Amino acid sequence: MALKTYIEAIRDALIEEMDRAPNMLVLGEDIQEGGVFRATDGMLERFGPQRVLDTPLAESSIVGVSIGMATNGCLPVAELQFADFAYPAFNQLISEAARWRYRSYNGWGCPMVVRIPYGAGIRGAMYHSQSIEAMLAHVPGLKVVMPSTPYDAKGMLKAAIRDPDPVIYLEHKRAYRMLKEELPDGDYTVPIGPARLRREGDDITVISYGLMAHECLQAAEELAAEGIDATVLDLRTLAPLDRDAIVAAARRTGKALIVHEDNLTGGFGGEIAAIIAEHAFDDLDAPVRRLATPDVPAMPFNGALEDFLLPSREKIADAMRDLAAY
Amino acid sequence: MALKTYIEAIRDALIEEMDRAPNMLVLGEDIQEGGVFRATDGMLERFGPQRVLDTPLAESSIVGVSIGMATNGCLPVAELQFADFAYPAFNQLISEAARWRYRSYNGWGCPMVVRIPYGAGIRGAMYHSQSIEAMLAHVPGLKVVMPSTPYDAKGMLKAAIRDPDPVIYLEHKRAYRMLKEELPDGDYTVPIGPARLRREGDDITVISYGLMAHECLQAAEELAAEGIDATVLDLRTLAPLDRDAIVAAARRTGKALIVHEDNLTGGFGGEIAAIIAEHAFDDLDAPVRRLATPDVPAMPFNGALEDFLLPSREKIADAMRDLAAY
Amino acid sequence: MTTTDTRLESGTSDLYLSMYRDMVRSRVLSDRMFALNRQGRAAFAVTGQGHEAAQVGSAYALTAGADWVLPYYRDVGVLVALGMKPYDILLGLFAKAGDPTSGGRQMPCHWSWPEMRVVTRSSVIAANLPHAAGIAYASKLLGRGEVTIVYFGEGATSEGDFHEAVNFAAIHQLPVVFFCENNGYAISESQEKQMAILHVADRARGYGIEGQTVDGNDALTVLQTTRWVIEECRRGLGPKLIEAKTYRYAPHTSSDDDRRYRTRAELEEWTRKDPIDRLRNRLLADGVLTPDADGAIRAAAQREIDEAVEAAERAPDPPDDDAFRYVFAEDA
Amino acid sequence: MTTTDTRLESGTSDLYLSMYRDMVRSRVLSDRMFALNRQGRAAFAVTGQGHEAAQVGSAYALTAGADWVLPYYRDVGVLVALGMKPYDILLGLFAKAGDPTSGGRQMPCHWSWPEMRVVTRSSVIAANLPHAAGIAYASKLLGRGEVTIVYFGEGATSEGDFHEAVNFAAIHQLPVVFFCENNGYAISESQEKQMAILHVADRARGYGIEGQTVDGNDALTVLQTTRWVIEECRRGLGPKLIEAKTYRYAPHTSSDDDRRYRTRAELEEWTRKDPIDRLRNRLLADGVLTPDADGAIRAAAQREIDEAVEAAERAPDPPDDDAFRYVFAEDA
Ligand SMILES: Cc1ncc(C[n+]2csc(CCOP(=O)(O)OP(=O)(O)O)c2C)c(N)n1
Ligand SMILES: Cc1ncc(C[n+]2csc(CCOP(=O)(O)OP(=O)(O)O)c2C)c(N)n1
Ligand SMILES: [Mg+2]
Ligand SMILES: [Mg+2]
Repeated sequence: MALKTYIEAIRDALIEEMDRAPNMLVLGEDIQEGGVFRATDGMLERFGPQRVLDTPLAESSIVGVSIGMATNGCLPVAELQFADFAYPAFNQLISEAARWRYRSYNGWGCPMVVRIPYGAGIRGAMYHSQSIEAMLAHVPGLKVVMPSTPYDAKGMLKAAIRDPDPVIYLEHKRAYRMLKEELPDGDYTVPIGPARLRREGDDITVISYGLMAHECLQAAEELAAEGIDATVLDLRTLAPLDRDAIVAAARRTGKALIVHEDNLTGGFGGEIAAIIAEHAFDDLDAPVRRLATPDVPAMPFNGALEDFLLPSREKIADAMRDLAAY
Repeated sequence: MALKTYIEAIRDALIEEMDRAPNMLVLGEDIQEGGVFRATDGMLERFGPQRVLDTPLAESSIVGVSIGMATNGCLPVAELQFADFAYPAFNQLISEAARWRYRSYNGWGCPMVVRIPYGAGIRGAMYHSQSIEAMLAHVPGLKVVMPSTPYDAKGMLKAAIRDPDPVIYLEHKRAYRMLKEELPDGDYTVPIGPARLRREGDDITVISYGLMAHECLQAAEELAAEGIDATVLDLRTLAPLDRDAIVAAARRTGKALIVHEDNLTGGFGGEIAAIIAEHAFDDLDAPVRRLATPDVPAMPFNGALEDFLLPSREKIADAMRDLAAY
Repeated sequence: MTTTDTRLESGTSDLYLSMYRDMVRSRVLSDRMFALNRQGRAAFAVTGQGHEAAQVGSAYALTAGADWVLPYYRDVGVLVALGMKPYDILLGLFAKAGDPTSGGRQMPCHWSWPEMRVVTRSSVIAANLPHAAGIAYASKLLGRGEVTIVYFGEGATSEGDFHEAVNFAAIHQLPVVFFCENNGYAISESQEKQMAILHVADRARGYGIEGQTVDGNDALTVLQTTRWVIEECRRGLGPKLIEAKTYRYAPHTSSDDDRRYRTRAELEEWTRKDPIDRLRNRLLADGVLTPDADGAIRAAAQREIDEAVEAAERAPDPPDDDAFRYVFAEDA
Repeated sequence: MTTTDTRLESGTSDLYLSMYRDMVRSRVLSDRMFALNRQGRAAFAVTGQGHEAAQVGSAYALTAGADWVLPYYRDVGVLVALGMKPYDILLGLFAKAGDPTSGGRQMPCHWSWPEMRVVTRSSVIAANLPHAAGIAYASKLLGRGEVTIVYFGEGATSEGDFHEAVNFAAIHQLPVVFFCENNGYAISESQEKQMAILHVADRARGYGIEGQTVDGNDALTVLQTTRWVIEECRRGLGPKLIEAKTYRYAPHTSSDDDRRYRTRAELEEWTRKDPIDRLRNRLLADGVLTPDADGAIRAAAQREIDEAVEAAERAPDPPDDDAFRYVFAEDA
């Protein structure tokens, strides 16, 4: 066991998998110097510039060439520097990677991972703060994972790299150095798909993913002290979605709160609420609630405004109290 | 009054607005010869090649130059040839157009319309059939409209052109020649925002938009003969969303079915269901149901498979019967 | 524009006859696909009449099965030259269960053929150019000698993906050939609406690579140029851009009416430069082909396509449940 | 690379002095913004030390208020030259309510300034190049004589949007100047990772327009070249690409550590080519500037920035509700 931050967990997974698979490579902007968040620190020295590849400043082709590499026997793990800069690559992700296998009737596969740092709370302003999971999790053919702990970060990245299909791996920038955990030495994977019950309680259910799952857990601990006992479900994977776990968790308490950092309308919380409203209907004791960033076009640079808009442990706790009292 | 098809309604709106506003122009691929669907037929002769502009085959710049034109006193109405080819323009739509006003603190506006033919049922196969509204309606700063009748098509396009902000105007390809209606002569607009109750009934509520709203209405008429009386709410605008109308319609019958052509998971139906599950909870008598295309990566070319996947009047009627019987 | 004076070397006559045969087969097949659409028997058709010299000539420069091929929807001739059976192409036209290229999911002529390293493509113009660059990067990384060729029209060069792909390939000196079939139109838009240059090949200069314009209606020149370029790629001399100037005789697709934007006189003029006539006349003049042998080639092509149409049209549709297969790998 | 031997014409000394003053002010302001970040008083800084000749020189070629300007995040000098007050730039640095460029929403140096036709931009590299083309199209359509200039780094030329924008402008012969500040690095990536050509200006050839490489550390050459190019644009001779070769002295942003990818020797070498020193020496040599006057200019700049920092830091934050304003037009 060793204490690892979230970003160390990611780096360890990359390095261990590169050691395992000589056809794997990492690519992206500024990857060779370690990446702007230092996820690939030290990898150039270890694996050389062909497998630790600095790409031109061109996101569409970063994903596009990765698809080609995957098609010709490589295992590319691309990094898009910020989620906010993923839109230029949307066509490659959606029209190409996601439909590669389906449209060729299994003739071709696209084993590829695209790592994308997302999320706010670091004073990154409008274009270094966004959440983009709702759009991508809507696309059949893409797998979308959003680990919320260093343990899951490492295990799910390894699972993603070994997956035969394209996986979007969303990592929260604020988690990188904030989250630390003792990790087992050596190889392990965490499967793509299953949600994780991070806390069990009978009063209310909170469902979240990514860094917000961490905030929800903190809020739940806070409320436990007040006698409100919450179930916290961490989805971890948005696509394919663990519908059974959602329905079971909602049924257990009859009261569900969904939390995400992405803005509310059309966010992935809608899908979760819809599943509950359809499949846990008979057990519901309260309206299905959502807590999310209000519908404004991305985070202001001003710190006070960012804090005002962003869901936080405090706001989650308030929403939980409110729902518990329903 | 004159009988007009859906596409004639669109063309009339374009021509009438071009007559009104000398700074308006239409642009896109093959626009001058009338467009692949003939929406701009005859406009080159009337307005000349500067205002009826053939662009290079490059969607990102079609939207990007439109933003620039809007910034410098023009009123661009861009056409993206198929919704399936809108992804290369997503960055311009989301990062740029949608955030233009907000990020400049009202310093700049972006009065622009992007017309996008969407939808399946024309044997268009995987890349000429897609629905893309869920992603765009999620983006604060974009208005998204999806008219379902020739009357609304004309009135909402005019409202969109006169709107000070970017409007995504999604028109269903199959509606173009299928839907016909007597339209008033001369100028009228249909406001962006309000949903339209297209039928009132006390047994169940069906909520939809775009061409599917038409299918829902047909299904509702069919069921009326069986004694099941449905409310049909046609959203018409997805952003900004008429939440009150949704809640009121769901409350009225206590049973809600949401129908869209886009694939299920993460589709806009989730948002509608979530609103109902939160704000009409006390009045619900049944689970909130959704009917949508299954989660496969776009429509197969094979006609039998397309029919199998696509929601239709028959499938809607079945789902309505099922819900009514709950 | 290069128009090589290609002398028929000894031992090449079989090769040229084979090319000629494939050009004829491609034309007959294309004409038939269009006709089937006009008869209401096929929902859609997109074909390459007029492009046969560019397509077959370049494909014959490839090492089939080793080199990677990313064709576009117009490349009937490329696929025929690579050995895809008309029957298989027609299964795609009719969206039948057995369609080996997409299981009836894609529009006709959106091929995938793993055995021949023909890579799946979408309908999104230019999106497959970065794939070609990525495939070539992998070839280089894994130390393999194969070359990648990607086909597209001149309109495709307006897309950002064209730029990003060629730039990436140039930076890494990748073994990839960007092969542009310049037919002067992107649907209705003539070339000057896509670029302010006369030759697509001039685009190459912005990337520091070589561009070469060839007479795309001259199969032997196309073959020779493509061979030379591929040879250079194989020797690690980096990517090249080939522009083959040609013309399409049919409308853009079965949904298009080209009379709205092209004069019949222009079409007429190009018809006089028909690439099949040109190669036939050359082979006749050189005594490689006789009128009788030519008649036999044409009759055989007609027969082959007739039989293929009949069989393909009778093939079964996919079962409904088939629609759910292969969203993801099934063994995963 | 053009290095014009610019003789000081009579009557130009005030202009050159003014340019010099703005370059100094820009440098002092940039240094201070970085320092404020290092002191923990500003969350982020991105600045243009080293680019002053390129920025101020080109901006002085514009008709301020008439020509359209699309700067990028490094263009402190452009904004200073256009007359934006350091105080206003600093309100943006501190994300204060009164920030006229974004109301505290954008990262520092993402300016919008409608009065001066400075157009809002995102952080998404190259995305504003098509905007420049569209603005210029509107100028032409509406029959106005203004020119548009858009600034970007050499890394930006790798993006598809660069290609699509320049191509569109070339096709329509639009009055737009694509001004590349080539500092040899895109964050950590040196130029050869972005392109296989030596000069960004060579990109122009693929579009059928002219490209011009200039010594970006020579303010007078930049001024003259930009003037000439703008004049050509105004006369309807179509778009141009200018590449100003320069160097940035600071890290990419306050979040970057440039010691990971650049040698101190390289930095040292470029420091000897400092654009401000260069213009100063020239003006001193020509007797337009005296050491005393220079001292006064520098002192005044320091004072101005000191005062601006103090005032801007004390300015109020926006109220919470402000976050909801202007998602859409409010009068609509
Ligand atoms: C991204 C995208 N935009 C638009 C289209 C519609 N479209 C299909 S083919 C075509 C023209 C292509 O022209 P070109 O590249 O010259 O090839 P050609 O068909 O002439 O051989 C267009 C605009 C598309 N398929 N993809
Ligand atoms: C689309 C996009 N991708 C990545 C980034 C991250 N990024 C910010 S600046 C930069 C380098 C830009 O280099 P260059 O264009 O040469 O300008 P310079 O900063 O050197 O002046 C990168 C990669 C971004 N802002 N936008
Ligand atoms: Mg063409
Ligand atoms: Mg640079």
